[in-house]
Amino acid sequence: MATASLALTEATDVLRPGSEDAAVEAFGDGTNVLVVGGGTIVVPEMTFRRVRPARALLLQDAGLAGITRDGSRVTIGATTAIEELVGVPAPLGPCAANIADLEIRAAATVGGNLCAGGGHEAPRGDLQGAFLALGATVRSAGEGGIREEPLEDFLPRRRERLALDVSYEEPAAGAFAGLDRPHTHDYTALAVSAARAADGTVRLAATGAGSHGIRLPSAEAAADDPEAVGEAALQDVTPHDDALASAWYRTKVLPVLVRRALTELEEPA
Amino acid sequence: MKVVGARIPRYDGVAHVTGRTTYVDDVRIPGTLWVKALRSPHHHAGIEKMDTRPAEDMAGVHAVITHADVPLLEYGHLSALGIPADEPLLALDEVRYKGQPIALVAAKDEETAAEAVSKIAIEFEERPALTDVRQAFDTDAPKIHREGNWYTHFEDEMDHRQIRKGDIDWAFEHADTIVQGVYRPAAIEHAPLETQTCQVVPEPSGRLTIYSCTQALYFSMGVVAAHLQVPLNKLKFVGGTTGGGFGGKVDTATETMCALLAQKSGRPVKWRWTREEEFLCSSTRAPWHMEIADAVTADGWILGRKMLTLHDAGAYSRFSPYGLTKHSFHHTGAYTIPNLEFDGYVVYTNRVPTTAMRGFGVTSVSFAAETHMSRIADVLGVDPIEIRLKNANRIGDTSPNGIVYTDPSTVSTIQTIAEAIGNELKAEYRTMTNEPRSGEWLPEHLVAQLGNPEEH
Amino acid sequence: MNLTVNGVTHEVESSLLTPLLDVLREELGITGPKAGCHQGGCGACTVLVDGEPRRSCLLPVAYADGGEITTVEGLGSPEDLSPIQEAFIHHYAAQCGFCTSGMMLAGQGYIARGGTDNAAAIQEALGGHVCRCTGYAKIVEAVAAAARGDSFDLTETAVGKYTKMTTGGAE
Amino acid sequence: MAKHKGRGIAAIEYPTGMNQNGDPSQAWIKVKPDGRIDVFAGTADIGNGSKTIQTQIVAETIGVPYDWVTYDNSNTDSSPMCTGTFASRATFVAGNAALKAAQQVKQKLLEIAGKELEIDPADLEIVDGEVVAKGAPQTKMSVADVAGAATFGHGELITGTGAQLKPYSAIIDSETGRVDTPPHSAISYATCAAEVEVDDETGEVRVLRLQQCFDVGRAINPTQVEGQIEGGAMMGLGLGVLEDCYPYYPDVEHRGGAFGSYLAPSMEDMPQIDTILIENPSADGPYGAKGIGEMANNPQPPAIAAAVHDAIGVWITELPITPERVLRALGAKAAGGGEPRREGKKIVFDEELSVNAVSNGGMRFEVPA
Repeated sequence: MATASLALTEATDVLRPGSEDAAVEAFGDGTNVLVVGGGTIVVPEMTFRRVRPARALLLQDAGLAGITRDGSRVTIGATTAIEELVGVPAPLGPCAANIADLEIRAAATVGGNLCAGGGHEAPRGDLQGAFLALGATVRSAGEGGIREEPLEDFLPRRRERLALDVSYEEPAAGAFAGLDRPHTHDYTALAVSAARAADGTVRLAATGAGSHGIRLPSAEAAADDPEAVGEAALQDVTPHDDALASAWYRTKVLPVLVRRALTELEEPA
Repeated sequence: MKVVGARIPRYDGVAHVTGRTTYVDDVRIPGTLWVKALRSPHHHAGIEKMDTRPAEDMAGVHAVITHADVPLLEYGHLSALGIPADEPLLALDEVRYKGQPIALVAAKDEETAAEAVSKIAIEFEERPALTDVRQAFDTDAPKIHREGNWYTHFEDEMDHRQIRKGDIDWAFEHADTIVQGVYRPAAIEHAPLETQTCQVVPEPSGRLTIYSCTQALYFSMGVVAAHLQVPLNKLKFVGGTTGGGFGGKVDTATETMCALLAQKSGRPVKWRWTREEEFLCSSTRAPWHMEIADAVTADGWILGRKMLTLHDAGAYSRFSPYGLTKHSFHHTGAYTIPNLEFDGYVVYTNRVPTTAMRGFGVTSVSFAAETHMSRIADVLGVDPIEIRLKNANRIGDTSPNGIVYTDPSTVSTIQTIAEAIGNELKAEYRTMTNEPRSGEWLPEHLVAQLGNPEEH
Repeated sequence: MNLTVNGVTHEVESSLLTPLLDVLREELGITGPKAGCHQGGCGACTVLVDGEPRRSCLLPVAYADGGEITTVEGLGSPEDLSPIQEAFIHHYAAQCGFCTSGMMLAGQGYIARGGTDNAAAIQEALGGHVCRCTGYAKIVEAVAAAARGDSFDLTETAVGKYTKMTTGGAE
Repeated sequence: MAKHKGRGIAAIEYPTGMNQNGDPSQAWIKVKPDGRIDVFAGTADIGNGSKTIQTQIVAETIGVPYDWVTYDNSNTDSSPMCTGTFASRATFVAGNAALKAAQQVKQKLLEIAGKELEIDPADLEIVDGEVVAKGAPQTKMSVADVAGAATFGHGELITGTGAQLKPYSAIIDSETGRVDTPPHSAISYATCAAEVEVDDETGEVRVLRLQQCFDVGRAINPTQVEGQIEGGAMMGLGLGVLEDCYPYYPDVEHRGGAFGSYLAPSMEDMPQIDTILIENPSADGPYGAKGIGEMANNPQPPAIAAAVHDAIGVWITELPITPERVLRALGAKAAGGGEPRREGKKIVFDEELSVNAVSNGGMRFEVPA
């Protein structure tokens, strides 16, 4: 017996590149290509016919998984499972652990999370905040070929690019503060990541305070002033209403999470 | 006795843990068509034009139904009790909530059915929506039903349910304090793990076999028979095994429409709601608006209660008049309050119709009455457990509608919890029983309400 | 593509992007995994893929090609129940039964990873699975009992961990 | 950051069976030639366990082992009418129908056995599948043999039918709401104590413990009753602090269409749940049982609301008690507001929520001074 998804996907040209080069070539300029990392976001989109791709690119065999270290530089391949990050130091590890549950983290990929579009009912892309705090760069393919750029520059164009890997310098310290509600369900209403680089630079970023992860430069500038830093963060965001929380609530709580993240950064639990 | 009282495992336990239990979605019938619905995208709108031919003309589409295909378009959940129906099975010329079904397609697979739905040509004229029950009575409020924004068919064609007991004016005159508050519990989705699912097979005999996840086989069979205008022996409901219900599967949400599609197409049909349909289009527990003013004495007796309830029924009445009546019967909670003035309205809004859910009609008032009781204890500075024991219903006390309590346990359940949480009760509260009131527990104001437990 | 489901290898004709859940239920007729949401939100469709619990509604079948799948049908039969199935009966961990298959497979995966009877760890491991009937308490007790290796009396159910009766009870 | 703990209690009552009654349930039973018992009823099992409960009632009533009884509720051709599984009626109303059918079967078994043993049926009883002469236990005959004798000797089919109905008789006086007969089958009672922890910076409320006492009348299956009560407790927790179809009620936008955006309680929300059962039998329920399935989710929300007040000193009377509502209430309190208006002997809470504050005069709630 046929089901919706059977009928739909029969009409889709499915590509299964066996290497990074093949994936880059198959992606081309990204026109009409649906990228399937772990599938946890796009499979339901296809099931419910919100996405009707002409071509789909399955990345599982493209050799993009794995975490490598070169001195203090960490590089994480795009199809590395989010679950692989759970044990790494803050902010990345605790941020990863806060995403969905074990079964979804084991299937979902880092690249999929970085490229996630804004959810229509709740935020997506939890890792974006943690990687922004780490000052990460993303290597991606698409129009104009392969390039590496800061995550901040990549995020507005993430829907048009094929992420290959993400890299960052291991921080001297890191922290993560997220809302604890709802427990274990798919989405985080609001979270703040913080990291102090080896040179002492403090970076702060939020998830759930905009259509994608957002750096908090005003808060970073006030990082030494615990009284002011929380409120300063509000200058950097445009909170919104969704099914999980109102803009009002996000505005009230973002300063709290910023302070908590900074406190943890100074005095690791 | 050996079997009653024993911890016997579930009758269907082995089937459950081996995956052998057959839910409706697990029934396999070759040649089954899939069903998809055209639902209203608007909270409130008139239907100006509709043309289903583009869907009917699609390859793989076997049947399309609209209101015109339903022998009896309106049959209410409470029609069997003589309560007027107000909800068409499929929208006629107006949609009153987002998600309301307008037309259905049965096609060779789900994808084709979904595409056919998108090809139905339809034009709406959007109308202002009413969403706040508190504004429903205003002259400038959007009108949801021709007869108005609230249900008007209680006994003697009363437009609300009311309770009058004792002498409410006496209670408020003699009160030391009047405590007033507003309570608003939310709409809740039943969210059973099994979404609404139905399969219907047209049999060679002309009967229809209806595989249903209903919580109420015969109730749902009655609803389908009424819409189809057929005797019960034309239908066979197969079910009895439901993947969670909590009240939501008392609504006969899929069976009639699938029966009509099976009849029209001559093929087995299947409709499995998506989780999103279940969340956004299925009925919910009602949101309620309750205002309470209690006349109380300084030492914690509740002399009287005045209460207004606005039951947010959503777009259609379904079981709401029943739920409001049940609510009114229990609006004093586990306590005896001798003087009462209750007014309750079933109010329509442009949201999905609400229906029965676990604790129907009473969950709301349990929250209101108990939170109010905690507040009264707080403002009076009396112990929240003692005030409850003092006012607890006892054998021989009477309910809001005059029924004598014969076997209450309010006193014993409160005492049990007091002990469990380590709250040491004063002797007079520790020795209190469920037995009829006497002595200090029978003050003058409670004498008149007493009934005789032997009567019932 | 081929899938080995509960020890039996099947050629699969569904297209590569079809969710594993739909291949199991619709193509292979294996109905133990339930379509509770098709959104990854409930866990009723969880199966073991090469021993690891996965939401089958989220997994393109291409990603399971050549893999070993265990569904509830593969845990044990009515005549030969596995310990976790016995635990779910003895601890009354199934009511309507719709979430049960996913819960047991997540529990089985947890135990296979070396999980203990620690309640918090079980709540974390099974935390994404929704049950609307039981309130979860007896599910946690059942997984803990299976993790401990308890043996189970299937003629009666266990007294709840935090339950007491003040009067009456079994005579 | 400060976390505050609090405790609150609530006591409730709840009726068994449809309000105003008029909700029949029926069952019929046949006996196989070897004495095994087949029960047919139209009662859906929605997880509540009615298949088990009715099977227990039948086995107990006839006097045969539980595993002699099969139960079939699978279709409306073979099963008689049942109004349905709702209104906490399956154990009480449908259970009574099964009980009555079983009593008929027992009586017929005793009559056949009486003929076979040449003893007055009134002097016989059925124990563990054997018909035994009262006071002379050595005189006995297995139910299997009785059924065989009925089938092959007497040419009889042993059956029983049972129907439970309180007629739809509660006429409601439209002025006073008075009714002339009890509009329910029984009433049950419960008390719940909730312990919560509130984060006063994020507004998050965590329920730590629920201690609950339910009068169940009679626990026909104590484990299943606990299951109902524990499941109800989590649903009540959802009502109290998590679930809302309309997060911006009365606005209808931003509804959650998935388990990630509609907050059904998850396993990690589970508090410690202590259950204490009281058996205060109902006069006419099967073996004294009362229906408690629905009320299981009623006492937690008010107990949680009282516990939140105990923790942080604010009353939140809109459910669920979301972090936003907590912060708004704390903010109002910090700004010197949030206190009730006092006027003479009146103490008026929540005026901003009242119909008086929102309606254009179409509806008012007037309270005597």
